[in-house]
Amino acid sequence: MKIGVFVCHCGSNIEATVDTAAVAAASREFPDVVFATDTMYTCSEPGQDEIVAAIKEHNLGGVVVASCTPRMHEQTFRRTVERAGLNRYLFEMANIREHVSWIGKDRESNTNKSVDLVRMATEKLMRNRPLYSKKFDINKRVLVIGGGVAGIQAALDCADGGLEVVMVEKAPTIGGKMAKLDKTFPTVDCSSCILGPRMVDVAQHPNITLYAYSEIEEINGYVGNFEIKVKKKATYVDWDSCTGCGICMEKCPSKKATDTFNEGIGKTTAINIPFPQAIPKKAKIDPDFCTKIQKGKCGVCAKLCPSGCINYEMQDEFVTEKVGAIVTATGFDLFDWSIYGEYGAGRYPDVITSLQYERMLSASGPTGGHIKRPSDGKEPKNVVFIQCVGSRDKSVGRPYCSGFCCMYTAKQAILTKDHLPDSQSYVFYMDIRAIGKLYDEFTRRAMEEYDTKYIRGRVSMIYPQGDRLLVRGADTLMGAQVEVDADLVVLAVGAEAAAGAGELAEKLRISYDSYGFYMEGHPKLKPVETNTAGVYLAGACQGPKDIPSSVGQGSAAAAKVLGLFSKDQLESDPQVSVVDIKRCIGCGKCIQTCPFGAIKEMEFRGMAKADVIETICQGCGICTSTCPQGAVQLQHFTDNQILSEVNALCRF
Amino acid sequence: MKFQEELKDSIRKALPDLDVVLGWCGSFDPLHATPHFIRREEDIDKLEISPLSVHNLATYLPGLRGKKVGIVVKGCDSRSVVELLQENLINREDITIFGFPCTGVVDQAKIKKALGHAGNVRTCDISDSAIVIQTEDKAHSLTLTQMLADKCRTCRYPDAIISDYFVGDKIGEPAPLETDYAALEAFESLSVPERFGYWLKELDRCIRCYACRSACPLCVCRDHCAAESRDPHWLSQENNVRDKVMFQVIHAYHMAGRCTECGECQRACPVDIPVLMLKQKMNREIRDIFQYEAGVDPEATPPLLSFNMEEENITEKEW
Amino acid sequence: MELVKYLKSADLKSWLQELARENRVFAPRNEGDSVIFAPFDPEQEIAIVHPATLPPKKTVFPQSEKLVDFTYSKDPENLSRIMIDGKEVLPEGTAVVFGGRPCDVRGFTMFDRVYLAEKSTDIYYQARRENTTFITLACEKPETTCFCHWVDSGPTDATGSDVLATVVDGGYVLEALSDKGSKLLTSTLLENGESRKDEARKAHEKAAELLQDAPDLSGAPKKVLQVFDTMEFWEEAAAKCLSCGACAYLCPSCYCFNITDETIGMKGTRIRSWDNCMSAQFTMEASGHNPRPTKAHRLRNRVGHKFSYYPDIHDGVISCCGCGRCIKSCPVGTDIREIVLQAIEYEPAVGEEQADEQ
Amino acid sequence: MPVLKGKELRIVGFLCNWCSYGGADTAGVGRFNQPTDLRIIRVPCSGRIDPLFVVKALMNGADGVLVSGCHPRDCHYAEGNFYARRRLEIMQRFLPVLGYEAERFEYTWVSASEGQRWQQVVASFTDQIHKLGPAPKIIGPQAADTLNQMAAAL
Repeated sequence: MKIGVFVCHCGSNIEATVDTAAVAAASREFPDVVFATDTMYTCSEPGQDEIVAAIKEHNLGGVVVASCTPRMHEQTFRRTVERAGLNRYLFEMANIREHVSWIGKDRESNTNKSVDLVRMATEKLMRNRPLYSKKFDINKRVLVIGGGVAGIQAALDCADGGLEVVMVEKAPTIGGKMAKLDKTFPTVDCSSCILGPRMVDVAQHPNITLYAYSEIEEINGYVGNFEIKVKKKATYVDWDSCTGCGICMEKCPSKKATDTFNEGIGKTTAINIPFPQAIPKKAKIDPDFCTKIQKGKCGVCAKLCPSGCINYEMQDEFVTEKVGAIVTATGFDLFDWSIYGEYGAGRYPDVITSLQYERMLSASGPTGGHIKRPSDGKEPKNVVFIQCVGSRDKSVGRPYCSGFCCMYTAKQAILTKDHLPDSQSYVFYMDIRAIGKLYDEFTRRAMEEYDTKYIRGRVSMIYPQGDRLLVRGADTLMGAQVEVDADLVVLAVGAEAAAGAGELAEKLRISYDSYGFYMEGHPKLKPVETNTAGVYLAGACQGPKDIPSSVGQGSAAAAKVLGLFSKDQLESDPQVSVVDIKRCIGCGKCIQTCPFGAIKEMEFRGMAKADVIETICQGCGICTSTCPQGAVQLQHFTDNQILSEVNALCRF
Repeated sequence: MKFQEELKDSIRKALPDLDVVLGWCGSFDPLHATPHFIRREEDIDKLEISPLSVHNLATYLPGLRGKKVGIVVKGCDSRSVVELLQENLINREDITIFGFPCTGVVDQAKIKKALGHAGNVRTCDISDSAIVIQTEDKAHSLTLTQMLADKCRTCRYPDAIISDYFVGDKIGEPAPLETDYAALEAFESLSVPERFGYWLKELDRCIRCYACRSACPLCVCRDHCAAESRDPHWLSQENNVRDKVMFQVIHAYHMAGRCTECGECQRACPVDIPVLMLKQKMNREIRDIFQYEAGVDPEATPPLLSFNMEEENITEKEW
Repeated sequence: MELVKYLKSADLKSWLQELARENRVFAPRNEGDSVIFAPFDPEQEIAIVHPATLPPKKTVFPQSEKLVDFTYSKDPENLSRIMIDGKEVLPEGTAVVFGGRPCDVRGFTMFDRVYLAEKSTDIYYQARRENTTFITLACEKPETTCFCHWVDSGPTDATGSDVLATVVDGGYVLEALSDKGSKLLTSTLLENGESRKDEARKAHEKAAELLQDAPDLSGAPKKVLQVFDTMEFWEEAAAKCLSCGACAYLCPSCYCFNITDETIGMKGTRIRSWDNCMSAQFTMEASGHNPRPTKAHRLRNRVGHKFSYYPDIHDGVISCCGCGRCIKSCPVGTDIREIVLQAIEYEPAVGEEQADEQ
Repeated sequence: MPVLKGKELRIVGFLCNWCSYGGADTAGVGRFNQPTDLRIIRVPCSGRIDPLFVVKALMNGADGVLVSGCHPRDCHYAEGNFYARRRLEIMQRFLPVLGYEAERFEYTWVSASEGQRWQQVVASFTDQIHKLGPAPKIIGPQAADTLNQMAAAL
């Protein structure tokens, strides 16, 4: 194989700490290398053209690019060599940026290490073989997990694009966090007025199948052909016949159920419809509070239900759906602020979360839109907002900024003044993060038009004084301690990964960061893709996001799915395992360990042999390291390829 | 042996339905036995069971797949049969197993050492407690228990674990003469360079005949062993101690969780390299981590072909 | 030429040490429970009481040897132009092998017919063979596995040896059998051995007396060939064979090899290493087809080669020296004598013969 | 020129593509300084890593080998690291019998987001290997060459 080596300067990113010309010179000494050069930006158009030209001029059979991580540009360069007529797998990368130039400044060591990495890459490349994709049929249905605003957007965009959509929502209604909001920033328009019609669209769209109060039990298969097992949790109400009339809810004698939709402000009935605009508008029983289910007595709802849909014996049900792509829009949860002793750790009823406050502001909320102190129902005069509760705080493991709290706090301060013109709002903040169209103007309005007092500093203590709360904090701009008598304290609680995000990620085979937010394919270039083909991300499951960003990502994910499904067939990744039937002894150890069931036993001249189903094989290589005689080899990562890399590094 | 005639009767009964029955018979001198392939009625008479019946005949089973095979097994041999069944390398319905209560087999290396030389054995009489060997000039009386193979001195499975015919009275669980892995533990107490040097020195004389592998009942790759392959190319063909050590590591690792410590690898070695110790090391670690013993349960899955989400006995490094 | 010397047992090591000044000296020593030929080390005991576990085959025919060292280099003006510089690695220096047995050394005479043939001489073998002197130890008594006298040899047969050493009371009688041998017997440690010659002669006679009658193998070449196509015969003979290579590697007369190149970067070596016909890879073709697919085919070749094909083209000489190592060290006690005798006695079934005629 | 004499030792890393290789990238993006001894071989999954690669590297002259994959339960291929964990653990425990300190080989889990953890792993593993010093090396085809040198070193 005639090999060409291109050592990239990456501007000064690499060249500053690696002598790329020396690396190129050293690689000229390697076996099979017939051309080596250093280039300024290999990934740029002239850089790529240089590769194409070199392939033609030197009749190259393979190319090594020493530059950034292959996770960045492997695809780019594979297309480049393909443009010059080479098979895309006759290409290797040596990562001399992320793994060399960016992690050390010693030019001698870096140059030496780079030479090693290039040697390794050429030795592997010498053993690379052209690989060819196979085409396979795809199922053009899409699963959207999560029915918040991001999921709704993705589902509607896909459905409008002609795809069949299956939406699975954990809660009894779609709408997510946005449905709980009263108004949205910076326009202060009504949240449910924007979202409501979209929710209705989901319910009415002929292409969308909605499973509310359901969870993902199991995911099998691969891009184009996933098989999803959905658990429909028992609602004790037959939703096919429930009309959502609400009589059951009116008459239910058990009124102590937790009102999840209202964030625990007030209680609800054991049988309930979360809120009037719920989609689907169906009742469900909270079995923990239902006297019939708990004690066998009552049965009022069953007696009164006009359509006879109450079933106290209902069990969880499982359905299987086949789809070709998955959009994950599982959103976020609020940080559990009770860890903060200085804010009372939940002991003071008049310290509430921003989302509880939001429900209080909402006309359809438990207080009918009146701001009342939970302790005594009185209207507050002084309202203190504390920002960064569970955000930007290393001590509680949440060093990141949740992004949207500054904005909603400003909005809530404005709304407070609207609701209670005599009130005075105070905001304790660390910094104001108002990056976004009209955002900074909005916070300024809160301060200037609505006279909200912004105090830059942290609150060190809240304690009760009479029927009020004394909020003590620092004003770091004044360099003084401040104390505010508060009637109500609203904590701008930060966002964290949704409960159960990790378990779902395991089922999806996608990765997540240390906080539980899902990892995108590339932080800049693949914001909605994951590293698992056919699985996309939308909304706050990837990281805290405000509504416009979530909606944007929902649309982006939908665009990705529509793009994926624009072809009738997909090309399989040819980096799959292949069995050498001459060597295979049919012991079946590979079959036993394959996580995907991609290896089957077949008969060849009366002997059992392993056989890899190419479209199912995902290319993990567990079979290859399991087979003692090396009869099954993962293409592009064969034993000999890896051994050649080992030998390139360790030569006695 | 007391039950030898009973065994012959059982074989005589079963033979019409079998292509071959594997047993042992006398060999080139009275001190040795050799595997005996009983195909015809008249072959049965040559069958001899004694402490010289050292060979693990299970080694032949995968190669006889498709045939109806009878096999006489010691307790340890039966564990290899179990392991082969477990790995689906032989079919239970094709195998007829003849078990007997085994009181141990000799280690020819120990006898050779005791005699000084074993090239001229004229007669060999084995009683319950002694082996009396007549060479051309001298009669040697050796204590049987001292001549037993190490595996017999620690044996916990003298009776076949599975059998279709069992002749004689089962021994049950005997009190081992020695504790497991004593020699291994002694070796492990040596210094790092001593251990490193030991294998270089011992394996230097390896002639790469691969008898260790060929005699192993679980080395089922046979003609496709990675040792002699260029793809994958793990080893060179050079007479190189590095490759010799590497091969033993390959063998030991491929046996991990499968090896029943029958000792055939070491017994087969024509230059007496103590290669079993490497497998014992693997096995002891497997036992410690997974509480697993190979070849006792045909339904079990070897530990390296399975996993638990939480591994109780694996503590990962903290950085 | 008729040079006879006497060496006191106590002087053996000193003598070998003298020889080691100008030669590489190999002598058998204990390694673990085995006796192997290794470079003589005065610190270690010489193990010559019994025949060695391994014959001294590797002293002339190493387990592996470098044939060629090669280096690739590139034309700096045109990296596509590759030059290869190969250098034969010819063995240098002289060697003395002490303590081989007659059968061990006679084995090399079977190599000679192949590797020193006029039309194609193996220069690597030749270089070692010509520069190696064998001081062979006459056998005093046969072991149960010994059968040198079946194959036209005997316990004191000095064919191929340069000096024959015979154990006598207090020392060794050393008889030079070649010029190379005579040249070794110049040390002042050696006494004139004429007076002890008779003792040696008697020891030789005694060893011969201990031999049992040998069967007549003169018909073996024909008979073994006759059963070539009787696979049933070979399947039974090979039933217990494990198809390892111990027999061939321990055999003083097995001379097959494999050649492989091992390259790292721009440097490589061409290696010749022992190979054996019991290995499946031995005849494996690149297509994956193997003309000797089973151990029966392979064992047939091993026995056939020694007792039929080789004698057929080499004046009737059986290429087995009767040392019996293949029997003694076989993990399953395969006995080549038994197979040859069975082949000689083999009577095809009546039906079979008729079928052949048809 | 695989290592810089006196400055570096030979450390080979096998990293799964999805988590740890990404983690090493993240460390690079974050400019988290690391020692330069380590050379990384990229494989799709820790389950692809035959523990014999580890031994091969050591016997070919590596002074240390580091394997890193996705955290348990986070494997891109669902189960690869579970198999890897068992197999690598066994090999780590086996190494001492061959005469290699168990600490010459470590396996660990680093996710694609854990750039800092990767830096920590590389720094402390490199330090661990430097404390152990160079691993024993086999010199020449015959054992005598190595054994003589080992004896001379004592």
